[in-house]
Amino acid sequence: MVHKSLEQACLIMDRSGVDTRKCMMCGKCSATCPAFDEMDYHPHQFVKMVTEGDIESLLSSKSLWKCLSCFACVERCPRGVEPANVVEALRVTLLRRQGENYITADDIPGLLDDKLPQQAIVSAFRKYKK
Amino acid sequence: MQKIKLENINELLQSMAQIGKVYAPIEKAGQVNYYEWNKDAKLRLDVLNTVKSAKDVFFPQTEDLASFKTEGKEISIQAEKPLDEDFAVFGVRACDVKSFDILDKVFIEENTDEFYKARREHGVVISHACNEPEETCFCTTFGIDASAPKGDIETYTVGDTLYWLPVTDKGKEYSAKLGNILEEADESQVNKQKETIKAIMDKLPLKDVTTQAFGAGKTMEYFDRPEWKELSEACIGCGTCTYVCPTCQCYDIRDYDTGKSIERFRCWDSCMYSDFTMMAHGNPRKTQTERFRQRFMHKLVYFPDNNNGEFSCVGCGRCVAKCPISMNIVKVMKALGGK
Amino acid sequence: MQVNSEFKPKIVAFCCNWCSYAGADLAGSSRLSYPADVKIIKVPCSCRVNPLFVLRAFEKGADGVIICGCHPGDCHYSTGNYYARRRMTLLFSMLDYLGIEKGRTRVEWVSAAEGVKFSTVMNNFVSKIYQLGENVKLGDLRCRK
Amino acid sequence: MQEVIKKRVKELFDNNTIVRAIGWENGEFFYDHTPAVFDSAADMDVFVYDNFCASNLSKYLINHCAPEGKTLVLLKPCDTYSFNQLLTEHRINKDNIYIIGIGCDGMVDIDKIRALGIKGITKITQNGDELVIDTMYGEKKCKKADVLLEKCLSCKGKKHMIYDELISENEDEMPQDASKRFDLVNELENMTSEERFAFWQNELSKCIRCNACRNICPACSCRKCVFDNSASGVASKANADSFEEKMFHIIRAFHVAGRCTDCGECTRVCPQGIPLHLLNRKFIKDINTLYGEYQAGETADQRGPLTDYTQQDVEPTFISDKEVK
Amino acid sequence: MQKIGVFVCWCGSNIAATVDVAEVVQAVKTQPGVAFATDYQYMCSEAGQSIIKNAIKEHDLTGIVVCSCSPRMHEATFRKTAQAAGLNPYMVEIANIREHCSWIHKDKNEATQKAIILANAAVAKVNLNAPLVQGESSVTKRALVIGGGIAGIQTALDIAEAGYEVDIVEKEPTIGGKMAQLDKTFPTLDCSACILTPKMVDVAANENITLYTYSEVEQVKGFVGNFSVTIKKKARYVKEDLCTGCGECMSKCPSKKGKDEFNCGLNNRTAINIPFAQAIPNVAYIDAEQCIKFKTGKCGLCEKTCSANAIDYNQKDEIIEREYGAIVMATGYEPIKLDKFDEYQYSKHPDVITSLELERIMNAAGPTGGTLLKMSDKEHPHSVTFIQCVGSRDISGRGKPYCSKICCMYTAKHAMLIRDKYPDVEVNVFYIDVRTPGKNFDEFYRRAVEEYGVNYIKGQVGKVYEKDGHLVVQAVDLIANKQLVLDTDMVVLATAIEPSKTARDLASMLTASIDTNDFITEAHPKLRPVESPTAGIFLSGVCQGPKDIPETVSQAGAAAAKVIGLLAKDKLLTNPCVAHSDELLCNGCSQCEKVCPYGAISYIDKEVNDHGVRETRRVAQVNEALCQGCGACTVTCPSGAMDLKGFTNRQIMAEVDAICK
Repeated sequence: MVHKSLEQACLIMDRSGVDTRKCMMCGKCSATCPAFDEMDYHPHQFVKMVTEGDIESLLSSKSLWKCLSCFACVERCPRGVEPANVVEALRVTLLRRQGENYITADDIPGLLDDKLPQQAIVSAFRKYKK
Repeated sequence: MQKIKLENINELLQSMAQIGKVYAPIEKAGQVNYYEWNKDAKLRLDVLNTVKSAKDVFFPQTEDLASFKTEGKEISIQAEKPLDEDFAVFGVRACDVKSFDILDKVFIEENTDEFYKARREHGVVISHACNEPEETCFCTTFGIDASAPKGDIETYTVGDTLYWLPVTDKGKEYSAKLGNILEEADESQVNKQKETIKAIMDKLPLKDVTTQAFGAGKTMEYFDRPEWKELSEACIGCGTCTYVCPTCQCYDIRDYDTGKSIERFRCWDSCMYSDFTMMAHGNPRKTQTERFRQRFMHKLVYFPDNNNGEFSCVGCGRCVAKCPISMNIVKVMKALGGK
Repeated sequence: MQVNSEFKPKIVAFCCNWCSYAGADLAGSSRLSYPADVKIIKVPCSCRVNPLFVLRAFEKGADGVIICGCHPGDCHYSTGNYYARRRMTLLFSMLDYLGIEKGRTRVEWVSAAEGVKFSTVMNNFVSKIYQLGENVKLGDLRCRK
Repeated sequence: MQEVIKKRVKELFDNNTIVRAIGWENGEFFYDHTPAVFDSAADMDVFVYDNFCASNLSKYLINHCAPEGKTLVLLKPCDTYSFNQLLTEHRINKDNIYIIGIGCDGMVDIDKIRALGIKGITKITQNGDELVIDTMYGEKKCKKADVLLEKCLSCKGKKHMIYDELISENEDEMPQDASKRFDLVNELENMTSEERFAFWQNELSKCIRCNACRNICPACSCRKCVFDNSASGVASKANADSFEEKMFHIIRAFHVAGRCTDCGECTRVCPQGIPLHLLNRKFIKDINTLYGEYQAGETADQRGPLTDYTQQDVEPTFISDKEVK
Repeated sequence: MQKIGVFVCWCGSNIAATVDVAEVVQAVKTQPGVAFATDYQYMCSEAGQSIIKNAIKEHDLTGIVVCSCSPRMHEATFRKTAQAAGLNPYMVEIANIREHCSWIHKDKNEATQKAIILANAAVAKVNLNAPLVQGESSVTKRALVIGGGIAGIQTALDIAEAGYEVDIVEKEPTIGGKMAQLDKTFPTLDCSACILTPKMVDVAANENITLYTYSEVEQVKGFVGNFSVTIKKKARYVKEDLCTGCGECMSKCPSKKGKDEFNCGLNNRTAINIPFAQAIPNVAYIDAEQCIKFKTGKCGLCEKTCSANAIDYNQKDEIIEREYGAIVMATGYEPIKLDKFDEYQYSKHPDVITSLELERIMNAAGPTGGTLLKMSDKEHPHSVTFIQCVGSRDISGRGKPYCSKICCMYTAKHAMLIRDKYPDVEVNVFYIDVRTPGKNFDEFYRRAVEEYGVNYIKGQVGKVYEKDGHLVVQAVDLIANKQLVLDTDMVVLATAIEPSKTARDLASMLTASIDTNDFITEAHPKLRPVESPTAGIFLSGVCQGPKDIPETVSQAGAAAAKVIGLLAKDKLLTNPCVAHSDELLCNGCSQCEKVCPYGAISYIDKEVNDHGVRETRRVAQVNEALCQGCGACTVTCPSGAMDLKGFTNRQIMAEVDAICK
């Protein structure tokens, strides 16, 4: 397997405090995950992708924001890998990048719907715009 | 009598160093001992007691005696030669000056130690009066006058001036070689200083310590005294008292294998050590109490026995200050000699 | 660093009987050369090497001391090299603390099968000692006379 | 405090709990107390406990724990670590010893007071954290914290690790900032190798091999030291060459590594003022960082770091290959 | 002063081409102590050896140095040569001037100078050598096997077959161990009882074997060849010699609430009990905690029923002391506790079971009579889900970091057996990896998939929960990258195994070392896998590491062979290069004891005479039969009291000095 960016992988491992190389691909995280069906990449894939340095795909994935942070995967992982912490590190990585945010101003009109309070949209925009 | 401003003392020492090596109280890593003076050395004439006494100059802690060169199975012996050059020891306090007399009795009077004798002959003793005796001082007990030290040359510090008085022929000869770095002076300042010092000495806490109870012929009186046990109970058997003592004179002879030769040297030893005078059956003094008793009996009874009543202590107070457990000859004398 | 061309270092190598001494034998039978400055002393196990021996070597004029044992986990006596590892780590750290050049001491794990490693280790160590030059900080001057 | 202790020890003599007691007795001056063995309640009259009782009494028990009656010992908090270490090494028998843990708020270094320029001292009394010093030239004052013994500057705290009963007012006082303990070691480590060599050469060359450091040390409890044993092949009595004091002090530090409780007695008693504790403390620091925090004597029966290992210990090359400063 | 002879070998041209042997001879002749030196083409040849022998006699040599090849080649040869000439074999030192000199250097002068230094170092060492004599110790011709499972049984049978007496200590009332609880064995599917019971009967019948069941080892003293073991035989309250195993008592016993351990607690048993029909010894025991007689003083029905008069309520624990020459650890394993795996509902739902429980359910003598039934309602299940690696390969702290090794195969076996007997039952196996290294193992697993239609799904189960009265398994199929939610009737957990709880205490009694997982450490992981580093202690079965039955049996045989090899000796010769403590220098501080890997150091209070001072001191003593001579203790000893014969401090320092000259 060609490593796309070892440097990036190390950054995420550092930031999350998780050594993804400990993963033995048992899939227990994905088996446990309540948001599995919502995700394009699944928890065990996150971990594998971090190891391989495929961080960019993860950063642009929907899954990143679908994780509920319920920590079931952290609780049950037999290898102490803590996928939810990886997710959190990825989120932080994204947040720290200016101009590469998940929401851009242009996205907002499309996201608007009647049920969503406008305040939430505004605050989300503020938060993710920086 | 001559004098020199203390601020010019380095010039004096420079001239002295041209005559021969000069040993003086010099500070190194926070402690003052006698080292050979050079222009970078930190002279500490103000410090009363050096850690090791001035005996280190005449009877150094280690001294090479002979060398056995080995060439295969062949051995050739090369004896060290006694010192053959003049030197001076500067800043010696009255007590340490007195200690040289005591060491002379051991190393010169009966059997002569050529190494020691050569050093004594080549060494000029330049003494220095004590302006500020400390509470640990008890030289008066042994009839020593800290205000007027003996020596080949006596020196005094008064204010910013060092006064210089050659006494012996050796001292006068030495002074003559110095040229005119010293200027002439009268003795009035020095005499005044002597009186001040005497007044301080009268106030010292240990001034009343007396040797009356001790001396020659008292072995049986003190040998079996029960106090030895109590006094020695806390003794840890280190050699601090011995090694800082100006009058202790025991040494050991040892060999060192360099691979190419055997170097025979002597070094100070301490009767407080468990391996002192070790024999096939062990140390003849098996307990620390016996070793402790040996040291003080030697200073207070055995030495006077063999040396016309002279004690082997000069009251410098080094052991009083340095003993790790604060046991010392003063406490011993008071405990045994009646209070 | 000035390299003295006359300088012939004295290097003592303590090798455990079971792995490293055999590794040195293998280096020999494979004709893998290393400088003759290295002299090997056989000990049963790296844990037999007393810090005193290391200091003694320096005292008597050695310029480098290297200790070789079985790889951790492979000790013939199961745990000897673990103790040696701690002892030597602390000793080396202390020597460094006293201002002694670090490169003069070393521990390497060489198995009986690692003839090549033995020779490489010794070549590297000796060249390091050549760089450092004569040991003046830890020797007894009488032995240098 | 002194009187409370005296009264209690006398009681213990009177009710035959103990047959002897080890404490301190008055010296010639107000600061030169000597460790003493008291054999009866009456002996205790000369007992003293104040700012000048720095001696660690635990080592005396090696010769005083024979089974004929219990020996009482007065131990300051730091002394109890040494006691435990001696217990661990079977050098003393707790069954024959009765420990009174006594409180301590630091011991005073008379030389430090003198270094402040205060001369002719006749008496020192403590008033809160201040010392009132009577001298031949009038009353002087100083902060006690400024004149503490070196060993008290890195106090491990006022808690006793072992005791039968306590006479202490500050048992709960926490240790001082432990990070400062290694300041001097760090400072040395941050020097260049040449500077370090010069520092130690300068310090160790003062050594007169009086063995005070060794003989006072509770960890140096060998019946016969290798350096005294002519059969060992390494015996030496004097520093005949600059190498010998290094050999002696390195090996001594190594022999007590993992066993030294950092009681600081070595530095306190050195007549040449060599900071010997910096050698021991270097080992302690290395042990703490490389093998996990370890305090010798915290409890008896600990397994020392040098008689232990883990499979993942750092390699000695970690030291040899460290960047040279 | 020694009179040393130095013999420089040319080794043909191997040495002589690079080293000027004549110069070496000349150089060493000048060394103090060297009385004779010569060179010869092949010192190891018979002619060379006679040169050595003659020189020893002619020059009254007290020690010799042979400058030749590595001591690993010919040290033994030259020691024998010296011995033949009347010299103590340990007065021989080898200077390795071939492997460490001539073969690696090209410059003749350089190599010659190095050879001289190596020879000088050897001379310096021999100067300090002392004659050493190999110690002897006797061997008690009896072995002890701790544990009566298949490992212990096989080891004991093999030792007994060789004609040596052997005792088995088993903590349960019967031997048989875990294998007795199994239904079938992989990969042959033969009935476990059918192959085990004949062996158990053999044990009972073998005259050389003494069985101590319901017994535990209390204390072990001594060393290889001479162990003294205290065994506690717990009171059974049934006289073993009288009980016929008829089982009448069990049918009358009114206390029926004890959990049947043999059936993993799936059903109850009586207070007086024989664990299973083929138990050896086939003797009942009374569980005093369940027995009404013990609890209330009333009842006594069993005593009345027993026609053999075997019941004895007053029986006491019995302490037995015996001597052994060798001890075999065969303490086996237990499945781990599953209290930390709540997500699988093991402790909450009766239909979530362990694989060992399934073995009992499938077994004809088990709680369901061999019919696959749900334990909750005793109904037939239609779907069974197996979960692999429950607690194995787990570094989270909930389980064990290692692979339990046997689970993949027994799960394949279970899946196959269920599909075979009940083709209507759907079987799903959730696995991480399927590990089948072993003869016919992978074929076996593939048959489960290909012939028996077992569904193997790569992926773990996240959780098991109950919904509407049935079990639901939420899992992932990693190949399909899908989360699965399946209804199932039974869940079987392939539970990790761990060493028996008794192993740790026993290991410390035996001074056998133990790893972080409580497996007993072998003396060498590759070359001495059935020996403990402590001489005379051997390892059999899972106590050393997870293994299946064939592996266990082969290791049991290997351990037996090692024991037989030991017991066959009349005397044990001990390595004379052992540690020795100078009692006058010893502080009794116990540091050396802590680093000794062999438990060879002990302490005694001894009266010593230290140059006239007589006192009792605590001093270290080295058991020379146990000491292997590593020297760890010598460096730990600050006073230098502990030294190593043959490699003394002085000898090593003499070598150092000679090299640094």
